[in-house]
Amino acid sequence: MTETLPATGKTRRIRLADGTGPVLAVLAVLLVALAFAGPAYSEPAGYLALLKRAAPLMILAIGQYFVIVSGGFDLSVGSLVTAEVVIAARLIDGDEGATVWVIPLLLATGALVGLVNGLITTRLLVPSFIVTLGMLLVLDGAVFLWTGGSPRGALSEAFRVVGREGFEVPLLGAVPWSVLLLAALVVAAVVFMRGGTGRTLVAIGDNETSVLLGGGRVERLRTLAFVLSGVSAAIAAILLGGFAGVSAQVGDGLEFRVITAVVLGGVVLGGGRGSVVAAMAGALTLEALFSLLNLLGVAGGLESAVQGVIIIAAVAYASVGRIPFRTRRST
Amino acid sequence: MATGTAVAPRPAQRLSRVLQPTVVVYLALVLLLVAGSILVGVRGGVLLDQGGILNILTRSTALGLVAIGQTMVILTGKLDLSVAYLIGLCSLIGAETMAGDPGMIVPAVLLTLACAAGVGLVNGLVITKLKVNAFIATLGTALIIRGYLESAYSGPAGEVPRAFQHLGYARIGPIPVSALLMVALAALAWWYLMRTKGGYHVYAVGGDEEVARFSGIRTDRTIIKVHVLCAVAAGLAGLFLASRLGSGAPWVGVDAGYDLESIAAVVLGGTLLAGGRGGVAGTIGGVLILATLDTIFDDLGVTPFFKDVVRGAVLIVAVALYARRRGALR
Amino acid sequence: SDLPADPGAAPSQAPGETTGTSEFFDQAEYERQLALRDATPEGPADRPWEQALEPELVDTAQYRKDGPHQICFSNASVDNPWRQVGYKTMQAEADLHDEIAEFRVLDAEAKDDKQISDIASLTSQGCDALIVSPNTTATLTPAVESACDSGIPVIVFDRGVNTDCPVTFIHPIGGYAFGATAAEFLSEQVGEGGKVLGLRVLPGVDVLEHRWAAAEREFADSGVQVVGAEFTENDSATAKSIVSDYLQREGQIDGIWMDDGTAAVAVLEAFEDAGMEPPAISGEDQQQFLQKWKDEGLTALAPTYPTYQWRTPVIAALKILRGEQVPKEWILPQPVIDDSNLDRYLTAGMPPLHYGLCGCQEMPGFPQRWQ
Amino acid sequence: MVVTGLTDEAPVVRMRGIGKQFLGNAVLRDVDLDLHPGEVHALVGENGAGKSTLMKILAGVHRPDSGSVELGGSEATFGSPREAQAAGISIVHQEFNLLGDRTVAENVYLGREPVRRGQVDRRRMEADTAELLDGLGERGISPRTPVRRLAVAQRQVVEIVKALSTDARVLAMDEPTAALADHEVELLYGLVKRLRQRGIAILYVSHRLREVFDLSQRITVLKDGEPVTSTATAELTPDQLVRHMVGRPLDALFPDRAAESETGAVRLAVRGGGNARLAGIDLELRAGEIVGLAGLQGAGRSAVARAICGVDPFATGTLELEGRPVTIGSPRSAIRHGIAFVTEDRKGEGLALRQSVRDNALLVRRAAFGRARGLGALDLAALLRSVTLVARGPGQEVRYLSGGNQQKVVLAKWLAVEPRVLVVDEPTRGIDVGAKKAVYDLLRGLARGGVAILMISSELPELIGMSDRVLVMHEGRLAGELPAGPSEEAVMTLATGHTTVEAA
Ligand SMILES: Nc1ncnc2c1ncn2[C@@H]1O[C@H](COP(=O)(O)OP(=O)(O)OP(=O)(O)O)[C@@H](O)[C@H]1O
Ligand SMILES: Nc1ncnc2c1ncn2[C@@H]1O[C@H](COP(=O)(O)OP(=O)(O)OP(=O)(O)O)[C@@H](O)[C@H]1O
Ligand SMILES: [Mg+2]
Ligand SMILES: [Mg+2]
Repeated sequence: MTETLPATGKTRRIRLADGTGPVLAVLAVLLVALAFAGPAYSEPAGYLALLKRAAPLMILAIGQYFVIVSGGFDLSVGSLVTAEVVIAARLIDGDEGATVWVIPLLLATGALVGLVNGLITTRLLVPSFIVTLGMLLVLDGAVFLWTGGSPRGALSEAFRVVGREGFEVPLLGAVPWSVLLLAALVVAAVVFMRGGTGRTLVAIGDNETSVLLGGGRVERLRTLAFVLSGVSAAIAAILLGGFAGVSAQVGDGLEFRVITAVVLGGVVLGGGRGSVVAAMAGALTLEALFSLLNLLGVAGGLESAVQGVIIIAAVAYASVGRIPFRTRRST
Repeated sequence: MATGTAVAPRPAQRLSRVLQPTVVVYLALVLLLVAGSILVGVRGGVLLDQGGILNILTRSTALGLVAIGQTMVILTGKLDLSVAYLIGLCSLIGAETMAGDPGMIVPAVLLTLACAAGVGLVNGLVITKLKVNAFIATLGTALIIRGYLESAYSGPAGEVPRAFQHLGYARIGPIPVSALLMVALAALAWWYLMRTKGGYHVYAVGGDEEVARFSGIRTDRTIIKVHVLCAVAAGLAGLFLASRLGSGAPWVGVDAGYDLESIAAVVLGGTLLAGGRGGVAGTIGGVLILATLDTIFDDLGVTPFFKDVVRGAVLIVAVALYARRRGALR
Repeated sequence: SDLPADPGAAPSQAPGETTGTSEFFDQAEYERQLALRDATPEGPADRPWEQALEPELVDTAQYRKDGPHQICFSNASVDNPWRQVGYKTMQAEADLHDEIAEFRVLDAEAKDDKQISDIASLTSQGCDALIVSPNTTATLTPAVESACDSGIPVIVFDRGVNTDCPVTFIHPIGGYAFGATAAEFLSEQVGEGGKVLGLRVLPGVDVLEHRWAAAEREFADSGVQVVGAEFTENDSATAKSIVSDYLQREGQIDGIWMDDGTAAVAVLEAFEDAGMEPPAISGEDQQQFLQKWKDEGLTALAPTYPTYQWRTPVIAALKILRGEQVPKEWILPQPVIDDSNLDRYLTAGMPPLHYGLCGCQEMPGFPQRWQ
Repeated sequence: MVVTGLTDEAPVVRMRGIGKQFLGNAVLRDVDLDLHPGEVHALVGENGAGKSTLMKILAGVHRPDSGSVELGGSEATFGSPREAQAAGISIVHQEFNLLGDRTVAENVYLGREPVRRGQVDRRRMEADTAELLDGLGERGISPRTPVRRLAVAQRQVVEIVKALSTDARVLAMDEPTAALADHEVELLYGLVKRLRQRGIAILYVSHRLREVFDLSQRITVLKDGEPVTSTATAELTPDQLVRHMVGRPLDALFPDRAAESETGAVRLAVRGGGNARLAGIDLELRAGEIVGLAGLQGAGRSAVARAICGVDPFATGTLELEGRPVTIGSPRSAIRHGIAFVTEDRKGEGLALRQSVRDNALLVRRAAFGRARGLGALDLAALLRSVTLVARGPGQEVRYLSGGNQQKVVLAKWLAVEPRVLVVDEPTRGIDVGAKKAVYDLLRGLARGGVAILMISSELPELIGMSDRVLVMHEGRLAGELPAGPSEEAVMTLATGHTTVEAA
């Protein structure tokens, strides 16, 4: 009883499984169900297509994870995605050459919106729910004020490559670029969260004061989380715009979908708990669920009802089921 | 012995009383009305003529009703994202039950409110018993109601009798009767929150749920209660809208964005999103500010896109001001 | 009370619908619309927005008034590109007329309740004529009625109201004609047993419901297999995903029926991305669709719901104020774009979601004002 | 309820065979405990022994896994705090249980607001609260003040008043004096005596053995969740008690002071420091010495600590580190200058409760230095051993640790950055004797290693026992300095402002 266990890898594995377990189980069930429901899912191509479709939401989930785990909300990502696509179309206006500078500009815009969200949240002490709700309204209005009501211009082919096309890989077939990009971002996010900055971000979500008194730059880190979320929205916009072209509706409802995804992944609203892998698994789960419902021919109305039941059930299972789950594990 | 531990000085306390968010909200409203009158006047119009007042008050009614309920929920530190769909659902239940028959008004109102209370009860139970975060729980309920509305309705349905439409249209001078009823409900909610034990417990749960529970408050019950009250308020908003529209309309709440807008109004009214501080009086001020802004913009012929930008900015700036004041007082 | 007078037993004049959850199908109206497609419009051939099909003129001498006028407009919203293009065209139309001293607009932002108060406040503000584009048919009827009661001429366009009190109700032929035209074209292209996917926007909007109701009928009659009807909420990404799913599930789709062409390009891309030939497709007159059609020589058709109908209410208002006769129900022709007239509606350099049938090509400020 | 304070009376609470597990670990095993009317029953034991858990079972916060609770002879295992309260059990919890935004009166009557004609009777509530506060000798607290404005000690008083206001038959107090200074403890003594006379049974948890002997009639010692002994206080000596608690006799509690030769050059010096709460602060800390900072509640001790550590920095005056003037405007700059700060509120300011022991221990390193810049490699296991942490492993979430062990984690996270100046505010608040000794040894060890330490404590014996010099504060100013081992009277005289020169 009076011994402290040495720091071994064993306990770390248990910790990871703790948050990730339920969502991974649900995901596995869904993937198997997909294989039974649709012939396309008997080969890698089907799953690659699923990943391609899920990539924007998963990338948004990474960004949203940073914000949620540090104790905030980002409701502005949906309208930011729309704004980015509309901006890209107007600036590129079909000119292939413009792609080169528009993409960095979009990333910078995402970062800037995140920076504003972050600065208002941390400096002016406005709850992020309100800041990003306000930002949602501002972006919604501003971008159409700028374009005069509906999208203008067109995206270039080069811009659309990442969201739309793929490259050939033996055995797997055509691997979408977006899946490759997703993989790179996943690795980057995991590495980031294992590092000191990532752990400090989680600690901020748990107890901001303790990090502040511990010498952490709380405001800067929380702002960073919003910036990363903004950048993730920019990347998601590049993928979505690439996938389906210009539209004034691309981002509609994304903010709630991505928060649902992150929570489905076991990340606790309010911060301090949850892993980035689980958040992404939550996003993939949600997309797999939509695909399955579609394959089963479940119609519109039922689809949202099923979604509603599932998110409640998943979160209920995670919070009510947590204690028995852990007891079993430790005995 | 305890002379060293002086209580905070009196003047500061009095100042803080005066500068309470509620007072600030109404000051801002007055400023807005003055500025708006000037702007509209420059353009040759009158903001606060009979039509203007009527407009502001009519616009405030539905949002005000929802926001009263939302205030109680937010005071406990939760949120209700299901109100928008619930309003649509309630307008349909009301209008379909009435089906144009004046004799069915009372049963229809009761049935609607009972259904609304049922939804609130489900929200409350999911939050307290299944321990689902309120954001997710009410988002889930919203999706379920939406699913039902999508599959069961393809447009407005039901018909309210003319007698019931008077609720939406009757007025005394420039004051709509429905707005008076909304204010009466606000007064009732204010009394409940400020004067009764139940209201005290709402603030306690919002201040710190654990502390409230350790102090012997049935926190679950309080949370369920506010969700039921909020849903009933949304039900009233649905009935009011049904009386305005003459029928039930599935998307009437969603199109108006009453979920996020009611939260915005509550927060604009100085209630802390985290719960435990604020009140209905401020909320009504917040609702009036939003409606006044809308009316001023209409009179100025501003595009809806610009309105959104301003609404967003006003929301952020207002809450930033409250936060600043609170920081200064601490 | 501001409660409008009892509508009594006034028969509905709007095409088809009365309130209710019932099927959006009205046999008589359906047949009427199909017949109207072949009727010859009256009026100037080069100005279809001034033409009318089978007009039944009414006298408006009672509204006669000397200018300059204040014309008021209660708009449902400008929340989609169709309404944007239309609204711009309407403003341009208003600018054309010196008799219009002021064109006052209130935008209801898609809120029925707000539009009710908008109409009430416009009514009380000394407008000489009131134009209404209702957000929802059933729920705005009482408000329009009370506007009529105030004595000013009321003009309704696009979606209707369930009352005949407006001086004129302006609309193109309607959803049944739209849906049936597209479905006939597709049936012809895919043949009996061919697979068609229906892509719809939203449930519950009457005009859109009529389109699908007519199409369903046509497909059933000609033995076309409808593999599904999905709602896209006008989102290209959703539409593209849905089509990809269907391509996976069905292996092949011969025709795409759409009740809104916004996502047509994304839908075609789903076929491209799957390495398939583009199907026969019915879209709308959006620039990007027309452009792709022309560039790739698609098998396509675009029945339209012309945006030029936004010009007509202003014209009608002025006619009424001059005491000229107007059709009680002003049915505008509803042109169909096919390979033969594609070039006429395609103007290079317009935004992707510009509508070719804006009727604005000759207006001052074209094309900058619409870009 | 007229009962004489006799111990042979039937017990009002009877706990039998109580067992409780958390996450599969037995925290309580087969605990029996009787509470008699009019008796103070002390419950003592090391950190994590299960005292708070037992109390929470009595309060209806936790349900026991086995065993039974009887109240007044009938079975009463409570499902919620409300039921326990209704049955006449009242608790002063170890952690604060107050709402910052509500007034003192509202907090005191939380959940039991008096109602008159459907409305809460605010006037009565406030009058009754004022009366209760008076009874405790607290005249500085207005019933209408929001609790957020009160200092820590005042909050503790409100917490006690809240428990008293219920007219309970049984009052359980979990370290009620942890945040109180000695003179306030005296007031509490008086109060407890009066309650005894009213026939109330009191369960009293404290790590301050002097209180235990002063107040209790019976002592139960818990060790690792099991009762070791339950004896009349009169039959125990402090040494025996300590032996029961830690399982071995403790030699001298306080380590030897620093020898003259061990104190080095001035490490940190403040000259004329002042801010909103402080004025004219002049102090020096030398390498290798422990300087005590004494004073009454609210005298500004914590304010000095917070100013030095950049939390609420000095607005005037200069601060020198090793002879060089430095500007410290934030905790970050303080830490990067080698200044560490163990705050008094470990839950609110010290720990990220839902993170693991490991993440908390590394928190400052990561937050202030990023990739361990300029710091040596860290042996986490050794670090945790050095603070004698009892935990299931470095992966355990800190919120599941007992209060004392949490405090050790706080110390660990600061030791991880190898500070050269250590400011400790109430470092032993709420920790057991054994752990206290460990902390004392640790602090002294650090001082020997050349760290300059400023120690704040409200426990005068501890402060006197540990310090090489004692600075005394009065109303935001330094009232004087005393050499090693001053008498308590000398400290108190300065602290109450009787012989102040500056503060005239
Ligand atoms: N809610 C909980 N979940 C899991 N473990 C807990 C919980 N509460 C307490 N424990 C564990 O139970 C043991 C006893 O804790 P408790 O708080 O009762 O100790 P204590 O005797 O009050 O210690 P201290 O003197 O430090 O306050 C500790 O090991 C603690 O980690
Ligand atoms: N009269 C007061 N007004 C406002 N804040 C106060 C007052 N007294 C104390 N505080 C706050 O309470 C905290 C503790 O007060 P302070 O540092 O003066 O007391 P202390 O002597 O350290 O007492 P403690 O033993 O509680 O630490 C500080 O953060 C201070 O800001
Ligand atoms: Mg304890
Ligand atoms: Mg202190």
